[in-house]
Parts: sequence; structure tokens; C-alpha cells
Amino acid sequence: MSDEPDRDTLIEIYRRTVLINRTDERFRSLLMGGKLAIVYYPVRGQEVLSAAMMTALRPDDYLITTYRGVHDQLAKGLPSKLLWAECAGRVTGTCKGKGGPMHITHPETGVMVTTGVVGSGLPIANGLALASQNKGDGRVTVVCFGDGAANIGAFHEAMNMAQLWKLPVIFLCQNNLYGEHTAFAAHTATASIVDRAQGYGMKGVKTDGNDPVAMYRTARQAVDRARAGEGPTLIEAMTFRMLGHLFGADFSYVPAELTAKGIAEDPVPRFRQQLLDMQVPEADLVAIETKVETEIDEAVEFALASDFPDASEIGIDVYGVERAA
Amino acid sequence: MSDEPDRDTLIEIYRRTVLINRTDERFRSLLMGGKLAIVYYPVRGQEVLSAAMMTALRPDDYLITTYRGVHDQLAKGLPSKLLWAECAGRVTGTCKGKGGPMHITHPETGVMVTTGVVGSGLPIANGLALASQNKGDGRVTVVCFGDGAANIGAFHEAMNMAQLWKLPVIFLCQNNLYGEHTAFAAHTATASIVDRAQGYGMKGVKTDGNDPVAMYRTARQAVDRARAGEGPTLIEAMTFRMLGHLFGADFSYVPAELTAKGIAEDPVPRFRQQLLDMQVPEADLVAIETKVETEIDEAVEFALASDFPDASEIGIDVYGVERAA
Amino acid sequence: MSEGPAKLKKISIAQGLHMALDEAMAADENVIALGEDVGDEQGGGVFKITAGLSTKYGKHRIRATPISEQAIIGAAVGAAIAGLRPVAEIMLMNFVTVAMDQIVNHAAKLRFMSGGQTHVPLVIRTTTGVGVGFGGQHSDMLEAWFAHVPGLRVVMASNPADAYGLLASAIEDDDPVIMIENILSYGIQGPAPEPGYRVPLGKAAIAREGSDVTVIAYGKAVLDALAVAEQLAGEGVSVEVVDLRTIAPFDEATVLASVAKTGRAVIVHEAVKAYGTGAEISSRIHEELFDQLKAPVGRVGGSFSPVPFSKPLETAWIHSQEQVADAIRATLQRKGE
Amino acid sequence: MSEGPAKLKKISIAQGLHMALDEAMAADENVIALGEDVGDEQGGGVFKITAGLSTKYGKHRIRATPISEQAIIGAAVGAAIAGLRPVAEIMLMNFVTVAMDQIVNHAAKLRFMSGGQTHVPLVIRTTTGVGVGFGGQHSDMLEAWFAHVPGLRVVMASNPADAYGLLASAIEDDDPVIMIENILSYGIQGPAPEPGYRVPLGKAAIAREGSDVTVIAYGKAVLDALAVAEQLAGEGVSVEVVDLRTIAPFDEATVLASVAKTGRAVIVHEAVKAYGTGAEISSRIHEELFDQLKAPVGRVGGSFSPVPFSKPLETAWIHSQEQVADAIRATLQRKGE
Ligand SMILES: Cc1ncc(C[n+]2csc(CCOP(=O)(O)OP(=O)(O)O)c2C)c(N)n1
Ligand SMILES: Cc1ncc(C[n+]2csc(CCOP(=O)(O)OP(=O)(O)O)c2C)c(N)n1
Ligand SMILES: [Mg+2]
Ligand SMILES: [Mg+2]
Repeated sequence: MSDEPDRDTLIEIYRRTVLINRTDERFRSLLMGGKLAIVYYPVRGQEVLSAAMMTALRPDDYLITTYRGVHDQLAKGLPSKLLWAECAGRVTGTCKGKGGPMHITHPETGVMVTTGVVGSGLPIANGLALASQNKGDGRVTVVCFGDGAANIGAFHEAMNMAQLWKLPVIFLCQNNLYGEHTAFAAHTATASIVDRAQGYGMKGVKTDGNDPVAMYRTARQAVDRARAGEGPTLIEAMTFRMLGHLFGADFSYVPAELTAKGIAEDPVPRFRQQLLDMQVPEADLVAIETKVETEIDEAVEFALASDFPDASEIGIDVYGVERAA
Repeated sequence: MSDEPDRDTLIEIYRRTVLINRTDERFRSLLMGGKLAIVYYPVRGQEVLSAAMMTALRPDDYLITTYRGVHDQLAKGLPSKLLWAECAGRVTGTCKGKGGPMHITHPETGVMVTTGVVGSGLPIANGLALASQNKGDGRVTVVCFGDGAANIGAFHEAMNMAQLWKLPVIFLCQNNLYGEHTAFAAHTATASIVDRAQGYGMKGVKTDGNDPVAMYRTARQAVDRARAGEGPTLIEAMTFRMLGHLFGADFSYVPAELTAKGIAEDPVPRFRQQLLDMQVPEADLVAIETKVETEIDEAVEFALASDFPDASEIGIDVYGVERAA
Repeated sequence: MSEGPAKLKKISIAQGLHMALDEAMAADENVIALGEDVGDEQGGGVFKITAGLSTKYGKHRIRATPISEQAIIGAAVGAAIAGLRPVAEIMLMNFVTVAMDQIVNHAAKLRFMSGGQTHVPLVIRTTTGVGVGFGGQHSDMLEAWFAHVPGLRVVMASNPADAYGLLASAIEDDDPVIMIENILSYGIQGPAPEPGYRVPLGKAAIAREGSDVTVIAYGKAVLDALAVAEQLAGEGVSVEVVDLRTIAPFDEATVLASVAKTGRAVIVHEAVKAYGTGAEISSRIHEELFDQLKAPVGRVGGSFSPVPFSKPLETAWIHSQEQVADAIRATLQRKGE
Repeated sequence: MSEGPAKLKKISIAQGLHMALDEAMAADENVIALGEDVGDEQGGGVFKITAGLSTKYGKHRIRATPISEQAIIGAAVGAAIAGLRPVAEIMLMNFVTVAMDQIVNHAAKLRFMSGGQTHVPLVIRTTTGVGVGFGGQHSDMLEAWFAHVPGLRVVMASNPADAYGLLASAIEDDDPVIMIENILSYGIQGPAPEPGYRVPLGKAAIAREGSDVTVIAYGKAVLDALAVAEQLAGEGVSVEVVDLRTIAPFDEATVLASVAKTGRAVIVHEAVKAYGTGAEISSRIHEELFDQLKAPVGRVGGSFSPVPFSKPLETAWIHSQEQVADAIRATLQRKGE
């Protein structure tokens, strides 16, 4: 199939973009209003790259992401109700409330691991891909991580092993210019993370993650390569973290002009305009936006109306069978 | 000063080469003869690169090496007697026999750490270099490691940090084509370790470690850059591990042609011939060789005549002051 | 606290840590600090302990690092061997899991393996704690691992003066010290220490005197012990509270003297109870005071599971003051000899 | 051994491990093995446990890896989640220090954190041991760290049949199991197990019955315990030896039943004594059997220092059979009630 997103594909990417965008917005408003009290990592500004990447996948493909993963999880198809219930610590959540936002897991939609440890998803992604390679199930694994994560040892070990074994895995570095409070140039000694791909003999592609067409094209090509058994790809998707590292966190260390630029280039309204320019009727977009708001309304209501897990859950799922003694 | 080794420098490199070569030979003959029973990692074939590298250093420069480190330690100037006594587990050794061959340490000659953990020396080398940078003592740190070590996380983290902070450190990868029993192509997804330098914005140089002139030139330039505050260099010195991973170990997995090629290109006799071709009188070389043999004779005798440490040493050097309770 | 100052001025544990670091850096140019986000360009650290220091002492002494814990600890080890006194920060304790090699195989062993030729005056500060809602990978208390490693010291403060005095002593010590902080304790207020106040490493404090039973605790658990002691005083039970301060190697003399006096002991820590530090302390007490003990030594600790996210589960996971009180009562119900 | 077969054919522990792996791979194509040098192109592994298997089952199932322990364990974790049964090898136990994050934050916790949606049927084989002359960084016994982590199981065999039966059970188990081997034990000979013999996880064995005192040990230390038991029998002392086999979570029922019978106990392990697994076992015994104990539970373990290189020091570092015998005698000297 072609690498270029057709009109329907772009509209689907937009739907996922809006779902992510409004969900992030809703999380922040509930936190602001005190209706929810959790540690939340905003994804504002990174909606489009996730929506485009996951749209290029099959539903049964695997995803591994991080604490900042709401965009990836929703784009992969994880049901809003289960996400919200888990983030609210309810027994109806994906993980019965035991994992929480940093550990969202939902194998049914391919969300296999969400990790809170920087870089640790990459070696695990190789394992998922190894299983697919041995079973011949044709699945592709995508692992999401940040620019800061590219400086930790696990990144290096995983990249070399993936290329050595030609694993069907895609390393999606979401370069949002900051690792927590540290600017890219203060934590990385080279201009681009993709500069590292050749050191592993791996294909590396740097792309504008905020451009749905470019991002989809890059994703599509990487997915096709992986599925065809041609090995892994490192994608560096350029974006910008429009808010603090976590909700309510200091943002003062980000230069005003950079923030201004980020707002000016906000990918979500840009994408909407792009669709209108393509003569997509605004009514269609409004319909999508309304449907998304309803989905979130229902999910939040479901979550907040759900019970908390029983304390006995502490002793469950530690081992598959009750431990000896 | 010039990057080219003058005649005297080459002769000094040869002296160190012979010292390493004969020491390695002696270790193996004592092990063979049962006069010594230790785990020993031969350095046969890697003599020249070490001798050339360390000759380009100041005596007060720092060295970090590994279990396979006899060549680096001797080339750096560590006294034979202390080395032998330590390897024989005697109280007269560098570390009172408590460290052993895998942990040779001798700050007087700049041998700061010998580690048995693959890759762990690199981050520590950054620390030595950081101290020199803050103190302005002009020292350069060299850290030696193998081709296999270039695939472990610590390598990656150390490279990025060293370049980020422009530390006066030299990463000397001794590429002897094998990591334990695994051939280079089976553990590394790229053709050369230096391919990784650009991923850190670091200067990388691949050189023939078995050619004393090329190796000295490469070393000299890296040392001068580091000393001038221009930052780190990754050197990939090509060589060949002519014997098993450790003394007595299986070697069957190495293709016969490769072994044959290695023997044919044995750097030590080649170097000797090179000096003769330069009209260095053979008598001078014989004198060096005889002197080295005497030095080793005395060192071995000293070591084997020395006492073992007292059992009370187990409780000493755990903490600087006796631990509470 | 039996030791320490009693000035009226109060400070927080976070301020105590900042003061100790600031004074150490002012006193000795060899003291440096490194870790993620520690510089003022990064907002002075996630918990602001280092705020202002990079401006005051320079970026060569307060080094904001990449997310590279092996490189952070490794650089600190190398700098320490070369004569600096690094204070390395691991943002959260669960992340020591990527740096264990540098801490255990290197920092802890280099003095011994070099026969005393080199040593590693290194402080590793890290924080953690159950109750923040971070879930399974950001809440663990792993002090038992380090306690099991000869060559390391592990300390934890229960109040601002001790935080100041312990960190200052750790920086001045010539061996590696792991200083564990608790996110939930940073705000705890207490009397400000006199400048120069030091808490000697390896020395516990009698946080409250008592005669019926000894409760041994450290860090945040000391506050639970003190609260329970106050409550039980009302029931006519006299509880002595020992604040270990140095978790390992622990102050056996003080602990054994107290239990020899009371004949009963309960150990409380936030870490998982099974194979925790309480097991070693309990064993030592039984080994040394078997005939004097009126009851088996009790242990109170975290549940045997990863730390759950959901608030009610997280609250149930960690020990409650009721559990501490019950453990004390259990030792009192024993007749003894 | 009370359980297990009594055939005449003898095999070594190394052969027992190889047999278990070979049979598991033959029986289930989801079983794979990965680690450094494990393939036949690499000579079949440093200790030859995997020799012949890559030729027999293919390089896609026996994967020789780069020196990348985080990637090795991480790949094993991911493969396990996706339905394979990986057996990952960490060449020497000290190198787990670079992979603790994958083991502790991930393998051990994913089942719990996912609410049971995923699980990690992973076996990590590693070896170590004091006495090889490897020195400080290649000899450590770190089982206490893993015992402290809910979600992990730790096993160690003292004989070939158990090595076979434990590894087979570990591979069939749906949760992560750390199997510790001892370089010095690979050659130990013993009766060959019947094919299909299994050692249930969490079940200890009575290696020798006795009535005066219980010695609890695992791995190589069991042989010391048995030798001392034999020696003391000559002195009229009847020693019961419990071989834990599963170090953690340990078989409390068997241990407590034995000590309830004898009233005396000594724990022996090679690991550093302080904060070792013996502390937890000792504490549990004191907590449960305080009134029945005739003497405090004794502990014998490694010295409180890194493992020294020099032969006489290395020999002095590790427990001797004399120390075990003395610890037993010390418990007998106590009058008890
Ligand atoms: C090993 C480890 N070190 C430190 C942290 C603390 N931490 C959490 S997120 C983060 C920044 C990560 O930056 P980046 O990889 O760019 O991802 P982003 O947050 O920008 O999406 C840090 C340092 C961690 N979770 N794990
Ligand atoms: C972290 C770690 N993993 C594994 C080992 C076991 N080991 C010791 S040497 C070695 C091979 C190292 O190869 P290379 O880096 O090329 O150095 P060389 O031995 O060839 O000099 C291995 C795997 C180790 N010491 N440390
Ligand atoms: Mg980022
Ligand atoms: Mg090599």
C-alpha cells in the first residue's frame, strides 16, 4: 500500500489526535478542579505524532510506552473507560487500579507495557519482537521514549541487539526538546538522536512529528520494513512538550520564545486547518470532536462511579499461584 | 611536539612491548608448570598498542583498565615486582594480595582502577577526568576496554557525558575481534566501533594498533587534544587476541585461517624487524630484551618469596575507620 | 531527640539538606554535586535541594547530568578516587537499579580491593516513599540491599537537624554513604541545627526514653513510633524509641543496651518486611539477648507485594500506627520468664 | 535427599542442568535460551551448560547475545510477556548489578502492576562462588536482594537431581525464577533423576533426619551441613539437615516443623552473614517458636568484607565446617528451659 495517508486515513489520524488532545485537557481540568489527585504527565503538543504512528499499525501490533503515554495508549485503541478508571485507581481500570497511569497495560489492544523507568521499555520491546519473529505472527512492536531516554544505557544495548537480530521493532523517540527540566543540548552531545542509528547499522529517520503526513509516511515505511523482516528503524519525531514535565510542575526554565514558538506551531489547530483546506467539511470535524467529548464524558463518569479495589488485592497477582509458606 | 615517534621513542615503545610480551609469556609458563594457579587473561598480540599508547602519556596521567590489563599496567610503568606479587596473592603486592590480577591498582604510576566488570571503567574514567578538569592539573585519563564492551550501556552513557563536558579522557577500545568466545560480527551490528563516535559528536579514530608508528601518532594526537581542553577521543585500535579468552580456555571457536593470519602478522617480531630496518643495532635490542628478562626473573623471585597476607586483612580496608558496632 | 540543638528557629528537612550541602561546598572546593536537573538552569532540582548552588558555586561544581545513572555514579566514583568529594543524586531510589554495579562492585569495594591505596568519599542522595501515589516503580525502600554490602554505609534522617548533621558527616566521611530521603518528609519541620552540628555515622539516638519496650525505627517510621509511644503512655506503657539514623552498619551497642533494659523490642520500617533490615536487627537481638528477652522481637514493615497505585491499597500497603501499637502490645502480652 | 530417585547412574550438576534445558526445549518450542556465548559457534557456553543446543534447536531459540545484560533480561521479559518461556543466562552473579532494573522493576512487578493481565514466565540462570580465586567482583552471593523483592522466586540446588528438577520446575512456572548455580558445584556427582522428576518450587527437603538440632542450608552449604552432621553423629549429636532448595519465598512449614521438633537451629549460607537470607529465617523461627527454642538460632555465613583474592584470605573468608560444627555446639551448650 502507499506510504501517503489518504483522506480517510488523515481523518482517522485527526480523530485520534482530538481524542488525545481532549483527554489531556480533561485530565488537567479535573486535576485543577480537585476531582482527581494523581501524578499526571501531560501530552499536550505530542498528539499528532502518536495518532499518526499508531494509525500505521495493525490492531494486534504491540506497543510499549512510558509514564507520558496517554497519547500512545489512546492512539493504539485503548478504551477511554478503562484508561480513566485505571488512572482514578478503580477496580474497573485496565489493571484493577493496581498499576495506575504509569503502568497502563491492555494486551487486548496491544498495550503490553507502560514503564516509569526511563529507557527500560526498549529492551523489553526487543523481546516482544523476538517472540513475533520466532512465532512468525507478523506483528510489529513500537516502543515510545523521549529524547532524554536516548542517553541511558538500555537504549544503546537495545539498539545494537535489535539490529543484530533484525527484529521487527520500531524505536520511536519523541523528541520534545526536554528531559524533565533539562534542555536537549544540555543532555545530548550531538544535534540529533538519529545520528546514533548508523553506529548500530540501523536505519534512522528524523521527521516532523507534528506534521501528520510526514509522520504517517515515516511510520508507514518503518512498519512495512519491520513487517517484511527487514529489521528495526529508529524514528526521531520532533515535537514540543507544551506544558511542564508533570501537571503543576515548574515551567520557568523554558525560554519564553521557545514556548511562544511552540504555541504558534500548535499541531492540533494546524492539522484541523489542513483538513479544512483539503475540503473536508467542517461539520465532519465537529462531529468527530463532539463524539470524542461524549466518549470522554462517559469514561470519566464511569471511572469516578466505579469502586476502589478491595485491600485483599495487595495479596493477589504477586505470583500466579499462591506462594509457598 | 611532533605526532611522529622519533627513534628513541620507538625504542622506548619497543622496550615496553618486550616487557609485556615476556611477562605474558612468563605468566603462561608458570601457570603451565603449576608454579602459579590463578585465572590469567593473556595479552599476547596486544603488546604494541598498549606500549605505544602509554608512551604518549605523562607518568602522572591516569589509567583505567580491565582483567586483561597486564599490558596496560606495565606499559604505564607499574613495577614488575608489585604486579607479580599481587598476582601471586602476596602481601608485598600492589594491593596486599587482596585485589589480585583483576584489580591491580597503583596510584603512584597512575593505575587507578582495574575492573573485572565489562564496560564499568568508562564512567569512572570520566570521574577522574572531571577531577582533573576542576583542579586544572592537566592530567589526561585513558580507559582501556574491548570490542565487546562497546555494546554495554555504560559505554554509551560515558561517551555522551564525556563529550557533553569536554572531559580530558581517551576511550581506547582494543578491538581484538572477540568478546570472550563471541566474534565481533556476532555481537556488534556495525562494522566499526568508531562508527559510534559521531552519535556523541565525539572525535573517533580507527587505527592499526599493531603498528607502533600509527598507534603512537593516534595516541599522541588524542592526548594533545585532551590536554588542550579540546575534549575526548574514541580510539579503536585494531589487534588480535592470539590466545584463548583466559589461560587454558577453549580456542576452538576461532577459525584456523584467522589464527594463522594473526600469527603471520604477530606485531612483536614485526616491530623488531622494523627497528633493525631503521638501523637500530641488534645489540641494543638484545640488551633491552636481556634487561627485561632479568627484571622479570627478579620480580617472580620476589613475588614467590613473599608472604601471604595475614587473615586479619579481611577486616581491614573495608572502611577507612573501624565501622560502628 | 536526645542530641542536637534546641533553638527556637525551625526549618524543614529539605532546608536542612540544602544547608548541609551549601556549607560543605563553601568549606571545601573539592565538594561537588551531580545529578539530573540539579542546576539552576533546570530550576534547581526537582525537589529544589540544590537550588541556587550552581549559581553560587559554578556549573563545574554543580553538574546537571543526562539521564545516565551509571555515568552519574561512575563519574562520582572516579572523582572521589581522584580527591573530590562528590554528592551524587539519584532522583528516585528505584533508579539505583540501573547503577548497582557502580555502587556495589566499585564504590563499596575499591578501598578493599586496592589494599587501601584508593578510597571513595562519595555520598549518594536518593529519595523515595510510599504515599505519593507513584505506584510500583517509584516508591521502593531498598536499604536492605545496601546494608548487605560491606563497604557501604546507609543513613536516613527523621528530622531536619539530623538531615543536616547526617549529610554533613556523610560528606566528610572517607567512604561511600547512601543517604535515603523520603519525599513525604521533606516538609517536616523541626529545630534548626547549630552551624557545625554533626550526627556521627554509626550512632543511633534515643528519640524517647522508656522502660517497658524498645521500638527501633528510622526515617519517617520514627515519627510513627513517637506518636504510638505517646498514645501508649496514656495506657501506662513506657516505650523507648531508638532512631537508628545510620541504618547500616547499625549501632548495636545502643540497640542492645536499650533492649537489655526493656526486655522487649519491635522494629518498624517502611520497606517490605520480608528480608528487610528488621530481620538482621531482630536476629542480632535474639542472638545477644536470648535469655533476657521477655518476648520475641516484633517486626512491622511493608506488605509483600509491589507498591500499588490505588490510594486505598497504597495506604493499606504501608504500616499503620495501629499495627505498630499492636506489635508493641503483642510483646507485652507475653509473660516472659 | 529424602525425595528424588535412587538410580545407580550418576551425573553432575552441570549435566542435570543441561538435561533439564534440553528436555524443556524438546517439549515446548516456546522455551528459548539467551545469554553470552551460549551458542555452539561460541563453544557452547563458558560452562558448557548449553553445549549442543543451538545446533539441535536452532540459533533462533538459543541466542548468543552481545555483552548487554540489560538487553538480555529485557528481551527475556518481553518474550515472556508475549508467550515464550525464556531461560536467560547472566554469566556471573555480580553482573546482575547491571540488570537489576529489568529484574526488579519489571520482571517481578509486571504481573501485579498489570492486575494479572500479563505475567513473566522467565528463568534467570546465573553462577558464582567463593573459592575460584576470582576476587572481589566475581564471587558474590546476592540472593538476599532478590528474596526481598515480592514477585521473584530464588532457587539453588545442592545435587544433580535437584538441579534438574528445580530448573525444570522453574521453566514450567509462570513467574520469574532466579536460579543460582555455584561454579565449584558443577562437577558434583549424584544419582541421575528419573526423566520427568520435578522439585516443586517452595518446597524444602529433609536432607538428613535428626532430633537434636536443625541445620538449614542451601546449595553448596548443604554438603557442609551433611558432612558436619556425619561428624557430630560420632559425638552422639543427631543433626537434622534441611535443604531449602527454594531460598525465597522459603518453605516455612518444613523449617518450623523441624525446629519445633529439635528446638535448636543453625542457618548456613555462603553469602555475607549480615543482612543475608539467614536473618529472615532466624527472625521467623524466633517469632514463631520463641517458647520452644532451647537456644537462639545460630547463623554462619561469609565474612563482612568483599571477597579477597589471595588464596588464604579467600579460604578464611568463607565459612568452614568447623564454624558450622561450633555453631551447632553453641546451641547445644545452652541449657534451654
Ligand atoms: C532511570 C530513570 N532515571 C530518572 C528518571 C526520572 N525521570 C522521569 S521522566 C524523566 C525525563 C525523561 O525525559 P525524556 O526521555 O525526554 O521523556 P519526556 O519526559 O520528555 O517524555 C526523568 C529524568 C526515571 N524515571 N528513570
Ligand atoms: C557486565 C559483564 N558481563 C559479562 C562479563 C564476563 N566477561 C568477562 S570478559 C568478557 C568479554 C569481554 O570482551 P571484550 O570487551 O572484547 O574484551 P576482551 O576480553 O576481548 O579484552 C565477558 C563477557 C563481565 N566481566 N562483565
Ligand atoms: Mg523529552
Ligand atoms: Mg575483545
